[in-house]
This record gives sequence, C-alpha cells and structure tokens, in this order.
Amino acid sequence: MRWAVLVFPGSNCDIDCYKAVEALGEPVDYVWHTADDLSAYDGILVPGGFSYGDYLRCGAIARFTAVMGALVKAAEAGKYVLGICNGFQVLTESGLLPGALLRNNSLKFRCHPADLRVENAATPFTREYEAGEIIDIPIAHGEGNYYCDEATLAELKANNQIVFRYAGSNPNGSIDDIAGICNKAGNVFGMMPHPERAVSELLGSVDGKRMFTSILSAWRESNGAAAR
Amino acid sequence: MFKATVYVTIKENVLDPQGTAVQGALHTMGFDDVERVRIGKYMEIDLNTTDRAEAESRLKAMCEKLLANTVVEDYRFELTEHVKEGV
Amino acid sequence: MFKATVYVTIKENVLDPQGTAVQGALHTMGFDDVERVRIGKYMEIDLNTTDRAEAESRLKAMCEKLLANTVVEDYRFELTEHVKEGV
Amino acid sequence: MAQQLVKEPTVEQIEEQQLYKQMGVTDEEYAKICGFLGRKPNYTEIGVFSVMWSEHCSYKNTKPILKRFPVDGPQVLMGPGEGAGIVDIGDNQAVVFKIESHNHPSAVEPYQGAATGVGGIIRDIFSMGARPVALLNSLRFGRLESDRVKYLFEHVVSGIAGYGNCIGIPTVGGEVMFDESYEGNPLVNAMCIGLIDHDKIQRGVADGIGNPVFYVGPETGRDGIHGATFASEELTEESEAKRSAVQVGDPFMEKLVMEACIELINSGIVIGIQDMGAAGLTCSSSEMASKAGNGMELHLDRVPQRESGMTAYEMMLSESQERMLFVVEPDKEEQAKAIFARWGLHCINVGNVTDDGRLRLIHHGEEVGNMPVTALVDECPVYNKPSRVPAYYEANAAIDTTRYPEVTDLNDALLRVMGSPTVASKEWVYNQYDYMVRTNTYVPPGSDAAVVGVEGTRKALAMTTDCNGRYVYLDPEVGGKIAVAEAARNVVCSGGKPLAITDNLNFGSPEKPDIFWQLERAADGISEACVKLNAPVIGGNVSLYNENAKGAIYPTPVIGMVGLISDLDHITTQGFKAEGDAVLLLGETKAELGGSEFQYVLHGVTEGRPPAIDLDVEKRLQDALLQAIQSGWVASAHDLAEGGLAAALAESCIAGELGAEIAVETELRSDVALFSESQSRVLISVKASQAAEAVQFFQKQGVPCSPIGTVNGTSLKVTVNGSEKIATAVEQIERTWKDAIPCLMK
Ligand SMILES: Nc1ncnc2c1ncn2[C@@H]1O[C@H](COP(=O)(O)OP(=O)(O)O)[C@@H](O)[C@H]1O
Ligand SMILES: [Mg+2]
Repeated sequence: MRWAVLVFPGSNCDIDCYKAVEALGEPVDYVWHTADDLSAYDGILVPGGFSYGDYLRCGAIARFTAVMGALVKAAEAGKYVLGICNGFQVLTESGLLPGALLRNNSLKFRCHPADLRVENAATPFTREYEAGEIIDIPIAHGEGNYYCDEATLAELKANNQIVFRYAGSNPNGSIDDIAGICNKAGNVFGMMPHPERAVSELLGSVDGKRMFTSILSAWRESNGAAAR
Repeated sequence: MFKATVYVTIKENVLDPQGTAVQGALHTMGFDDVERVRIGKYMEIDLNTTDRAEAESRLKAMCEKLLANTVVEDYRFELTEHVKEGV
Repeated sequence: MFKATVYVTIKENVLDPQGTAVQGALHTMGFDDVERVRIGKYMEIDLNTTDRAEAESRLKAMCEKLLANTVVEDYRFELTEHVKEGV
Repeated sequence: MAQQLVKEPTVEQIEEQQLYKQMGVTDEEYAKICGFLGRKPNYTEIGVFSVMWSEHCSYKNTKPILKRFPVDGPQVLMGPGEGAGIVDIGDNQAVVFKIESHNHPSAVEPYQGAATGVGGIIRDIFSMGARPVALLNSLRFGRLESDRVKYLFEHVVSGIAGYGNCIGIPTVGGEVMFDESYEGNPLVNAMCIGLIDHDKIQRGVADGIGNPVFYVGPETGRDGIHGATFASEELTEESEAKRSAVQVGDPFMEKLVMEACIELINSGIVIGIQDMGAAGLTCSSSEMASKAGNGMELHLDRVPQRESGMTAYEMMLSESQERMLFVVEPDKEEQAKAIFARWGLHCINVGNVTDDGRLRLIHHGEEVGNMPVTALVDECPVYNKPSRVPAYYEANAAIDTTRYPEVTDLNDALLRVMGSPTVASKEWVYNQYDYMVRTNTYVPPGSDAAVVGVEGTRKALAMTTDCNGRYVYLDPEVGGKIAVAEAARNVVCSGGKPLAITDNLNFGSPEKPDIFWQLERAADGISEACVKLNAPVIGGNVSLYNENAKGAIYPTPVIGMVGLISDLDHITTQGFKAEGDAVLLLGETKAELGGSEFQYVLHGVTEGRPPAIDLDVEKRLQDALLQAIQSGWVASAHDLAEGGLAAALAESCIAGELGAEIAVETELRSDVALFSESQSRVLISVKASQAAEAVQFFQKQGVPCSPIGTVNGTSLKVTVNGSEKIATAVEQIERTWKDAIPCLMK
C-alpha cells in the first residue's frame, strides 16, 4: 500500500505521520502542496500543524492549494483519506467532511492525553478497534470544537458517521462530544486527536497504532490478499 | 481604487465561544449591563480596480471562497471608491 | 437598550501577519487586484442602559481594559439605541 | 500617501543637545566614538553605536563577571560567543542550546513579548545549523492575586504557546514562581535545544572578500527600534510611552524561514549565517564582519521595507522579527534563491563583504554611515562597577530560621504548601503547550526534567531550568551554587548525566553596588558548582535593570541544563511505581527553613540564610544516584526542592497515583523535618526486596540513605518519631495541588 503525507507550509505533524507509517514497513512519501496528482497513492494523510499559520481560519487557506484538488479526486476515487487535527480542519473547510471546527470553548490551546470511545468500529480506519472500546489518544489543538447544524448531526448519526466521541470530559465543547467523523462513503475520516502520537510505550500509549494497521488491513482486504 | 470593509460574523444560531467568554469577563469586571457579545472579523481590503460592479463581484467571490466559512459565518461588505493620491 | 458595534484594528505601523497571509492566499487564488489586507475584530455588544453618555463611557472603559490591546490595536465604536421589543 | 517627512538631528545637534544620552550613550562614550571615527557621528552612526554599546549587545557591565565562568570541557564543541553553545553527545552528533530573556517587552506587551522571545531563541539555534527539538521556559511573576499579574501570566503563557505550538517545536518543561519581588517586572526566559551533526556546524562569519550578503525574511518595519537599549534600562512609567518598541511575532513566517535555512545549510553552500536579533541588521552585520576580520557594505535601498519613507537609522535599528542574514559565494546565489523560493521566500542581496574593516551604509546613493567594525563590536568600554555587601545580607546572618513557633497542624501546612502557586501543579501552563509534537517527548512536563529522545538512537536528552531567586537573594553565592546543583540533580533524577549549562542572569540595576555584589557572588557560586559538577557554561544571556517601584527583583540567575541519557532504559520519573516498594531518602535533613516555601507560605517572610550546600556531598549523591539508576533498580527518583520532604512525598504519590506510609526518625522539630529545604537530597523508591542492598550501596558511596517507608494505599501517612503528623488522601492533596492555579485564574 502506498501512502502519502501531504505537506503544506506550516504543517508540523507531517514527520510524525510519516514515522508512524514507516514503522508499518509501508512505502510513504511526503507530497508537497504544489503537487496536483495523487493517483499513485492508496492512502493519504493530511497531517496536523498550522498550515498557513492557521491565519483567518484553520485550514482555510490550505484548502486552495493544488494538492487539495488532487485530494478531492482521490477521495472520489475511494482512496483512504485521514485528516488529523489541522488535517481534519482542512477536510471540513474543503467540504470533504461536513461541519466546522470552532475555537475550543475554553479559548485555550489544550494538549493532553484524552479518552475516546470507539463509536463505529466498522470503518476502514477503525476495524481493529472494538465498538465501545475506550482508547487513549492525545489531543493538541486550539480549535477542535466540532460544530454542525441539527440536520447534519441527525444525518451523521443516521449514517453512523460519528467514529469517535470523547469519553469523560469534553475538552473543547464539540457538539455531541464528537472527536472524529467520516464521510458517508466511509473513506474520508477526520479527527482532532493524534493517533500518530500514540504509537509506542515511550510516548505513553500505543492505541493509535491500530488506526494505521486498520487502514492497511482494509486496503489489503479490498485489494486481495496478493496485494503488497 | 476601492476600499472594501468586510464584516464576517458568526451565524445567529451558532455558538460563539469567544463572545461568551468576553461577556463573562466583562461581567466579572463589573460591566453587568452587558447583555450579549458576539465577536466577528473586520477586514479592510484595498482593491486596485476602477469598476464598481467588478469590484463587487470579485469581493463576493473572495468572501464565499475564502474570507467567510458560510457553514458557520455570515458576511457583508461595503465598498468605497478612493482616488489614488499623488501619482 | 443600546447596541454597540466595536471595531478593533491593528495599529497602522504594526505588523499584521494574518492580513499578509490572507493577501498572499488571495493572490494565488487569482485575485491579483488585492493590494492590501488588514484584519481586525468586529464586535456586537448589547448594553442594557438607557443613558447614551453612560453607555459611551462604559464602552470606552471596556475597550481600553479588555476589548482592545491598546499597545498594538486601535479601536472605535458606534452606538445605536434600540427599543426593546415585546414586553 | 504623502511621505512622512523625517527630520533627523544634525551632527551638531547631537553633540550640542547631547542627544546621544537619550540613547544611553554617556559623555565619555560619545567622546570615544568620536575618537574611533575621527569625526563626530551622524544620527545613524550614533544610533548604531548606541545599540552595539548597550549592555544587551556589549556586556559592558558584566564582561568581568562572565569571565569567571568555566567554559571548557572535553565535551564542549563551541562555548560562549556564537549564537548558541554546542556540546558533543557522541556518534558525530551534538546538542546546541541557549537561553534568552524577554523580560521588558513582556512587561509591556506580554503576548508578543513572550512570543518574540521564543522566536528569537529558536533563530539562535537554527542559525547554528541545528534542528530545534525542544523548548523550555522559566517564568517569574508577582503574587498571583492582582489582575495585572493574572493578565501578565495568562498572556505570557499564551504567547509562548502561540509561537512554539505554531512552529511545531515541543515546549517540554520549565518553571514558574510567584513572589511579590517580581511584581511589575516579570521574568520571561526561553530556552531552545537543537540537534546537529558535527560537520554541519555553522558560524556567523562574513568570510570571503566580495561575497554577497543576503537578507531573508519578512520586510523591515519600524518595530522594536531601540529594543536592545530598552532591555538595558529600568522599567518606568515612561517605558509605557515606548510601547512602539514592542515587536509582533509571526511564527508561521519563522517556520518557513527555519525550514528554508536548514535546507540551505544542509546544501553546504553557506559561508556564514546569523539571525537578526537584538539590534537587528546592525548587530548581525557588524558581528559577522568582525568575526571574519572583514568589513561589510550594506545597500539599504535594497532592504525590503514594510513602511514607506524609512530612514537608514530606522532600518539599521529595527527589530522586525524572523529575519536572517547570510553569506554565500557569488556563484551559489541562484541555488540559494531556489531553496528559498520553494518555501515561498525571497532572499535579497543587500551588500558585500569588504576588506576595509568598516561597516559602510549606502542609502539613496549616498554613504550614510562608515564605522570601524572592531570599534562597534569589540571596543565598547568595559566597566568595573563598584560593589558593596548589602545591609540586608548582614542583617540576615543573625536570623534563626526556626524562630517561629512550631506549626502543629501539618496536614493543613502540607495542603497550604501544595496549594501555593509556586509549588502547585503547572498543568494549567503546560497543557497550553504542544509538548508532544515531533513524537520524541518521552518524559513530558510534570517530572523533574523533561526527556526528549535523539531520533534513530537509544540516547535521549534530559533538560531542565532551575533557580530559586529567594535563595540567591538571601545568599547569592550559595543560591548560585544551588541553582546549578538543583538543575543537575533534576537531570540525574531523570537518568541523565549533566553535560553543560546555559544561564540567564536576571538582576537589578548594576549601577547599584548592592546589586553588583549580588551579580559577582552569584557568578562565583555558579562557577564553583559548574566546575564541581562538570557542567561548563556554554552560553547565556544577561538581563539587568529588572526593577520595580520597590527596588530590584530577587537576583535570578536561571540555569538551563541539558544532560545525556545514554540508554532509553535509564529514563526515570518521579512517580511511585508499585504498591509495596520501599521509599528511601538520600541525603541529610537539617534545620534549614531560610528562603523556603514553608517560611513564605506559613510565616509570610523570606529571611535568614538559605540552605547550605556542600558541593562534594552533592557530587557524591549525583554520581551514586546515576550509577544506581543505570544499574536498573531505581523505580522512581525525585529531587527535594520547594516544600522539602513533605512536598516531594506528595508529588511522588500524585504522579504515581499511589499512597505511602512514611516514618521519619529525627532530632528536628516535626515541621522543620518535613519542610526544611536542605540540599543534596533525593527521594527514591525501589523494590522492597532490594531495599537493604540499596541502603548498602549508597552508604558505601558515602551517601546517607535512610529507608523511610513503603508505597502503600491511597493516602499519604507520615509519622515523625512515632507520632502521626500527616494523614491525607492523595486524592485530596492532588485536588488542592491541581486546582490552585486554575482557581486563581478563573
Ligand atoms: N513554564 C513551564 N513550562 C513548561 N513546563 C513547566 C513550566 N513550569 C513548570 N513546568 C513543569 O512542571 C513540573 C514541575 O515544575 P517544578 O515544580 O519547577 O519542578 P522541579 O522543582 O522538579 O524543578 C516540571 O516538569 C516542569 O518542567
Ligand atoms: Mg526542582
């Protein structure tokens, strides 16, 4: 499975995402924001950080880069797209995921371990988790307060698009304790917590690892066991 | 040359955490008469064009595409013509 | 009841990195006629008072103390009287 | 827009009206400058001299003091002098670090002041060619009660967070202390740590006559003009009026500049590179020329300008942020431009290296400045300020620190000490910092030292900042020693071997003999401890004139230390690990409450002599502890600092989410025994089965070691000589400790 990690000016979790995939032993490339073709890749990570300094709104400016045009095509083609933190914000800004991420209700940047409940373990991103399982994946954001209108929320629920909720206290005020959602088709997923920061005991948790192995096994399955 | 002022405000029914926090702070500071605070953005943009209609349509496009996130924000703008000084 | 609109802008000679970044983005999006972008804040505040002079002086105090950081920002405000609906 | 007509004072006006005095230049200095020039300086020139000869750039008052520091050691690859010091960590790798203050800007505009402080220290690190991997900060504020202090604290922290988080360098540790001494004059010191391969080390030299000099980064505005002199003055009401001197940071821009500069350096074409920090273009150009023994010619019309009508004076003195100056060979220009273009940046040729040893400034086709580089950089007069033993110091000798009646409710005393903002949990602070980005933070904030892994190896770096200003005030020499010893102890407790230190001397006005005495004595203490603990000074910073209406702040020489953990298995944290483990106290407890948190919180005073320190004892303790940790049988280690044994026990319980049953045998009064801040003590825990062996091991090394109890249950229970003094649920202590700062900040 070929992986891409997008790099925008101001991305800063690109290296961490790259390392997390590299640890799987899978081929992975950094793909610069000026690239306009992602067809070589099966999985695309939109990393965290402060693309374009988070100026105006988080993810607002990154959305207009060339690579985002390619990303929309890749998403339509059914490729796996995972947006983490700022990557999630980019995905909502670009309309690949519904809703918006507002300022944390504390108005403060918050960085700490967070408990998440796996609400949907049937997505390509979460198949190696148990439904209802509580996992420990850290957050680090100032604008993770997920918002959408009533109708969208009802739709998210009806389609099982809410993948993670905060278990325990909600760190940012997000609607319905949402921590991560996927699109209707299930191949585009955005979350505020950082699975790439929970991949070794030294980092305090290994619960993020299964996100990457989930994607890999989903891809292998849909591409036949013979796939690399 | 046009000078545009763009107002981006949070939609009426969307929570405004910053406004709420500022209101709370004003109360603790003794400004109890503050009933409601909403915080938006105020942008000043200089546009190098002489055609008002054109300026308007371009500004609208900028707002829709970039300056506001219409999922949660409303926008409006004003345009005033400026004659360039000097030359 | 007064409705105040407060404009907080970055002082003329102070760097506005956000405005610069947005200007750059507008350029890459093809809005080359944008010459300058400055981004400030726009606040709407409801004040439960009937005395205009009082409203003004309180608003000034709020701006100086909290709403604007006068080290790097300027502010101005407008007040309009509103008659409370209903009741 | 009509150009603003700037009328600069003439050469004669500068002299007749003594305008140089407003820039902090004395009559004698003015005369010297005239001598160096062979004529009278114009406005631009006197401006350039004034910043280069300010304390901040020239160390004219502190050079004799800095000379006392030990700066050598086999591990040191580069000592003080460049942007940052460099220490070998083996395998062709090295660690680069430095600390810097932004006290005065933060007092005036806390968010931007702190943010640009962080931005500045990061530039110091990457301009050496290193990749910044971690940030720390050391903060001091007045009592966390007044609105102004809360405002400063809140915005300083969010400024640090705003910059570090955006640029993507984890902020992994630091310290915060609150004491009325810092009222109105907060301290904001930021430290950055980077990693580099030996062969990539850069210097800020303008070598190669005729080589082009490039400017990269955002446009120059009228920001922070006279920032360096501002940093060298006392804060007064008038400094409020100088508010325009505060610069605004753009961490996004710095991220681009940083990545591009690292790429440029890795390409191998850079001859010299330096950041434009204090005194901007002036300092970077003259220092780069001076280090190469060359001159430099700058064409100011080519300097990118944000505002119209800028004068030469303004451009030379601007402290606009995120700018760098570098030299490459002429045929490498295109390569450099291509690297910056990829990051959306332009580099601009603003001048050339010359052979005449002069800094020459050309503006609008005219030479507007021509000064000898050596005069600017090396010839600033050095002053040996008078020094005098302060009366308060003499008076304190007579004070018995146990003169207050015994405090008997020690449960209450413990909660009060744990709830004091200085001791309380700093989670409110560090949860605003992204301390995990880059995924090498193995010990996050909350333990004695932070630990950051060296990627691709089994090594890690332990890092900490420490200084107890109360001790330094009560006895500068002892306090200076303790600051170094405590930093080293924190590193050792985390499993590291101290490598070197960087220091930030935050003091009052050196014009006052009492203050100068503090400086001298503190420097002596620091030096002695550095020699003993084998941790030379590889760089630092001086911030003087830290005064408020009531006088000078407590002398606060903040020590930033980095240690090497040779194997990840040695990483040790302060939390108790397992039910049943034995708790051992290393070191000896004496009746030492002078300058303690207990004295401050319970009795409301800071008086007497601080705890004594014997550096031989300290060294023995640290060597033995490190050896024990490396042997693998130390479950937890925590150094005893503010709040003494009682606070250390509570902290180890809270971090481990475990209780402990402790029995202390002592000849001291109970409150003294539990809250004394005697030095050279560490609390460790080991498996019960290894306790006897552990005691033997330490005793053989000459380190006092007493088994004092067991990790057990959910409460902290302490008896002294058999009678119960403390019995409180860990959960309750934790609440008090964790809620203290958030409650005050509500
Ligand atoms: N300003 C700060 N920034 C980041 N971390 C901090 C800050 N202040 C304190 N901490 C962290 O909180 C913990 C406790 O700090 P402190 O009480 O000073 O510890 P110690 O006494 O062991 O040096 C440490 O891990 C420290 O790094
Ligand atoms: Mg300590």
